[in-house]
Amino acid sequence: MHYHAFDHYHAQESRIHHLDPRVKVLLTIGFILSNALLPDGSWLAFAAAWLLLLWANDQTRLGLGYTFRRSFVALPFAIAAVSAIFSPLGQPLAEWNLGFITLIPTDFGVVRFFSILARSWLSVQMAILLVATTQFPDLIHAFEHLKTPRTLTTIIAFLYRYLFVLTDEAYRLLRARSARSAGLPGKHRGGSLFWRAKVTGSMAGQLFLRSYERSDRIYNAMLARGYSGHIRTLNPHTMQRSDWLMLILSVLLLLFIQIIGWYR
Amino acid sequence: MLLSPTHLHIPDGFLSLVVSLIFWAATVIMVGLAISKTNKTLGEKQIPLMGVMAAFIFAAQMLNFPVAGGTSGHFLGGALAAIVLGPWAGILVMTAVVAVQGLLFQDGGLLVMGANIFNMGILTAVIGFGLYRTVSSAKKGLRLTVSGIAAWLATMAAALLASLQLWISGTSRLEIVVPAMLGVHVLIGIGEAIITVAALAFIEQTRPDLLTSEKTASSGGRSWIIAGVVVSMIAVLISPLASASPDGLERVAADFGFLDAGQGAAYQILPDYTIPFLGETALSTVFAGAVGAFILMGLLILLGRSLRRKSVTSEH
Amino acid sequence: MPVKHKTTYPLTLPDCEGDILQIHELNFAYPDGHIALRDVSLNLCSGDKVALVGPNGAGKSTLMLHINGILRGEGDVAVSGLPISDENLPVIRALVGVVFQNPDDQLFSPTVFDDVAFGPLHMGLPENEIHQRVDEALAAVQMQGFGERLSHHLSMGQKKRIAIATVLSMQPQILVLDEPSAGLDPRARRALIHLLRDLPQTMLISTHDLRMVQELFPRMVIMDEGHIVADGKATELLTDAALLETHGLEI
Amino acid sequence: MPVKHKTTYPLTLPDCEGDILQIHELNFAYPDGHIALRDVSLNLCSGDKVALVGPNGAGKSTLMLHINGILRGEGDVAVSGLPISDENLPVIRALVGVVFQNPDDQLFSPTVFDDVAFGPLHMGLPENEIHQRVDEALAAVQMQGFGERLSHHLSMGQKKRIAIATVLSMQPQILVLDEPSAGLDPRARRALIHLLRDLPQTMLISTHDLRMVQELFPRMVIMDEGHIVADGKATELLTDAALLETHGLEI
Ligand SMILES: Nc1ncnc2c1ncn2[C@@H]1O[C@H](COP(=O)(O)OP(=O)(O)OP(=O)(O)O)[C@@H](O)[C@H]1O
Ligand SMILES: Nc1ncnc2c1ncn2[C@@H]1O[C@H](COP(=O)(O)OP(=O)(O)OP(=O)(O)O)[C@@H](O)[C@H]1O
Ligand SMILES: [Mg+2]
Ligand SMILES: [Mg+2]
Repeated sequence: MHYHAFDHYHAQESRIHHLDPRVKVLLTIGFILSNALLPDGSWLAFAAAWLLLLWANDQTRLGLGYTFRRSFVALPFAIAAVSAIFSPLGQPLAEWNLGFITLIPTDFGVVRFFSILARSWLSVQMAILLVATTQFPDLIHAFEHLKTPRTLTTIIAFLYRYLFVLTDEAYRLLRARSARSAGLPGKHRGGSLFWRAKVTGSMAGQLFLRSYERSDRIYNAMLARGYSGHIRTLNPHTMQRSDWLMLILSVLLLLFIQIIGWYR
Repeated sequence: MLLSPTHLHIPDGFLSLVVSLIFWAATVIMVGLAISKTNKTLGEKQIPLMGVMAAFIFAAQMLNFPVAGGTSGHFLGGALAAIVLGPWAGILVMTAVVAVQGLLFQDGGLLVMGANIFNMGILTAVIGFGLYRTVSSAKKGLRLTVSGIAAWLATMAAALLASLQLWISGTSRLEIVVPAMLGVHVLIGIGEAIITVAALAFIEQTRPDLLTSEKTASSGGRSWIIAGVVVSMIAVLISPLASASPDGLERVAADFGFLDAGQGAAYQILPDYTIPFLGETALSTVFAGAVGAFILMGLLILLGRSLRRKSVTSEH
Repeated sequence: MPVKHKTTYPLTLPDCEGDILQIHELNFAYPDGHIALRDVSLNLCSGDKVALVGPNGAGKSTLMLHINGILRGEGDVAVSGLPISDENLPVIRALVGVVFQNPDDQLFSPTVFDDVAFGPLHMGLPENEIHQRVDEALAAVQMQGFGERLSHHLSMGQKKRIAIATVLSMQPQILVLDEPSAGLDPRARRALIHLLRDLPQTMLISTHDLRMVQELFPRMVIMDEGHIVADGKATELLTDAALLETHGLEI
Repeated sequence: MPVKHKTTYPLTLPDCEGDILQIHELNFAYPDGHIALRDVSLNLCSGDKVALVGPNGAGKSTLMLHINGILRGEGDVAVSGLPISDENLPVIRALVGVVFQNPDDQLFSPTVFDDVAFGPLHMGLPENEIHQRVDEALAAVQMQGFGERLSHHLSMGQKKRIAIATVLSMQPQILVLDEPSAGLDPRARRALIHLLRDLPQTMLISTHDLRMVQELFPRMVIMDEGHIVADGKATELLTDAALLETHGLEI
């Protein structure tokens, strides 16, 4: 039972797929940073950023719908920003009397709200592109070569590897529980809420213990293969000329977007 | 949204750059400390352990059980990780978890990841471990009770800090976001507490050696207690203040003189981006919130230093 | 040794239309599009003991998960005349006891007692009956007195027995066991064979252990690539070397 | 089938004093006080292929973990004349390749390449040699071209092969495999037997699969309750019904 659902990588032959993962990571972060730096209401700049995104999307050959479909993961959080519409800074646009409370949307508030949405929506799509075009192990290598502490990247590599093993295990525990969650006609079934919670907690404990003991065995496996407290890796990536070109080009585009945003 | 599993994972775009960077700084410092601490005191064996434990936190999030009304418990795991693995390892584990949630699943943004790690990994470890440590040599019943309370409080504190960050960033109104987030997390926190307690009870029953105070003692006793209790107190004090009288927070900040002292300077250092749309009052709130974060950071750094001294002396 | 018990066990197939389990043209694909079952039809009669064999990935486990509705494919599955549907599910789970291949997948409670009592508790039985059923189930697998032990600290063979007890305590009419003998040492495997021979329930057991089939099962079903490719008397199928060879089996 | 290869394989024991592995009166107790090894003595000669059998809990895995110093008991263990000690450990780990029973414990890197390269990398080999060794090891288990695959997307049998490749790439002199055939279907098991027969290394393999022993191993060691209770020609020990019976084994 494999949980493929976790892998968002889409194998495809494209220029973006072949780009050095370091470049992709830097550009994604640069893009998100650029969105954060744009002032509220710089619609033209947001539109330019969107064009850049569409272009990148097109290059990946995933189909324009791909990021779009998945881009709504962050949307539910927009509710947190709704209250920005009623910011006291700015001119009132209307007055909604709901009986117990009076809401006054302001021009400033509305601009702010939609700016937050635009930033978030653009940023999340770029992050989606990144993982769709980069195998996760390559992503880890990229962070490693961008000087993320080795301890952390190693933990993340283990996390990724055992994510599949342990979610399978969790899934099988759930399956075992539901297989025996029987009932008889005319009898209350399922026991008390407290009992159900306790069972679930035991399952968490069970899973914990298995994970813990497994880590012991893995450590032994590492020792057996010469591990001595220091993880080494080969660098499977080299920056090509095309990688540098892409990096420089994109940074220029991002600067251009900033100029549009601030001096429109 | 507040009921969705992403309730605490703030996406990109929702926090201002200042807030994002401040919390990145705090997170980087804490994670750096955690790395050097775990390398020094716990040894190489910890790396696979922390990796597998991080995967465990993920997997445990799949185990939910039906609570009333169709919501189901969603497990954060920060307190549990800190209690069982010790606070430093707990922080690293949660950092890996939040990083992968953001990178792989877009569950939480990248620029705001510092804040997400701080809320869900560092704050929960300080509260979870700090409170647990006050009773770590007590009887089983008391220990389990306290760890349940700690898990609940850690969830509440994470929700509170996330709301404050949203407010300071000018994304949400304080009087709306705080009660909404806290209200929802009262329930979610109970799920967290139940799973934490039941999991600890299970471990206690099957492998009591994993919970012996020998390991926890080596990761620093009193300073964690102080940090845990102080941070919990701050959270407990701020919550009613923020939800009952939203102006209260700002007044407190003004009374302490943070506002006057901070305003002018900040104006010059950061002239551009908060000001065009937030104005003076909002900027001052940035400080009110940041001060909380800094107090916390300072405490933790002091703590780290005292720990380091201790471990150096114990090496001889 | 292997032939010792043959005479004590009826090696004829019961003659019925499948009164306890009917599977009719079942098809199933996993969410990733992988087709795991193709037009599977299978009938079981009360008291039948049927072995399900086939190479890794043939679809045996997938088929077994359909019998108590954990997976739901296209086609008809009925247990004791009840078609699988949401409202029948609790009753069907009381009728069908599934034991997974790995006992670690089966046991999720801290103590043996908790685990064996889970099914009866969930069915809402009264407390004294729960205790009685747990005792009986543990006795059936010769694990009396293990109630307070931690499942986690048992040996593999002991865990396997407890896993079987967790479904026996529910007194199901059909036992569905997924590779119960894998990983057991020869002695534990022998004990398992004795246990299965002595249990009266209808059984469907998947295994790679064709010598166990030879010894224990009158009827055998061979699966490969999602199809049922043979269904008949074990004694006959096991002598068909060409058939076994084609499906990667050997005795 | 089982006798097919007997003639191609020398079923005589090499005649030596144990030039590659010497274990002398080894005793070991786990921290909880459980005594797992009692006065174990065992010598292996270059090219020996030795099966280690015995019931669950006999101490087979424990013994194997002593051979590359993961566990350290009381008594003498020497590999290629080097006694196990902290300074010899890196060399000994390069000499002895251990494959654990569960491939998920063995494969800890995200990709197959990373995993197979882990050993050579930590031995400090130059990059081109690492690549060459990985290619060779993958070829030996017939998994060429799997380098970029993710370990968790492989089937059980494929994982087992990769697990073996992770130690082959270190070119150890002794292969120590803990129950390599458990859970494989008959066809995969057959492929494994072929692989092991063709590898030239000295081997110590624990297994519950006595028919594999019969086919593959000239020499067999039986353990029970921490003792070595028999050590000799497999053909002879496997016909000693009383001995097998006493230690819960059967063929
Ligand atoms: N969760 C899943 N998602 C996608 N495909 C799956 C899943 N589980 C199993 N499969 C595939 O379905 C097919 C049937 O799998 P199944 O587990 O039923 O085989 P099996 O006969 O039980 O094999 P084994 O002898 O190894 O237990 C296999 O090809 C397998 O790869
Ligand atoms: N970590 C441990 N702590 C305590 N006792 C242990 C531990 N690991 C194994 N044992 C005990 O040591 C004995 C030998 O265990 P070992 O794993 O070596 O058996 P084995 O021969 O490999 O069995 P199997 O065939 O089941 O793999 C067993 O009785 C077991 O219960
Ligand atoms: Mg199966
Ligand atoms: Mg073993």
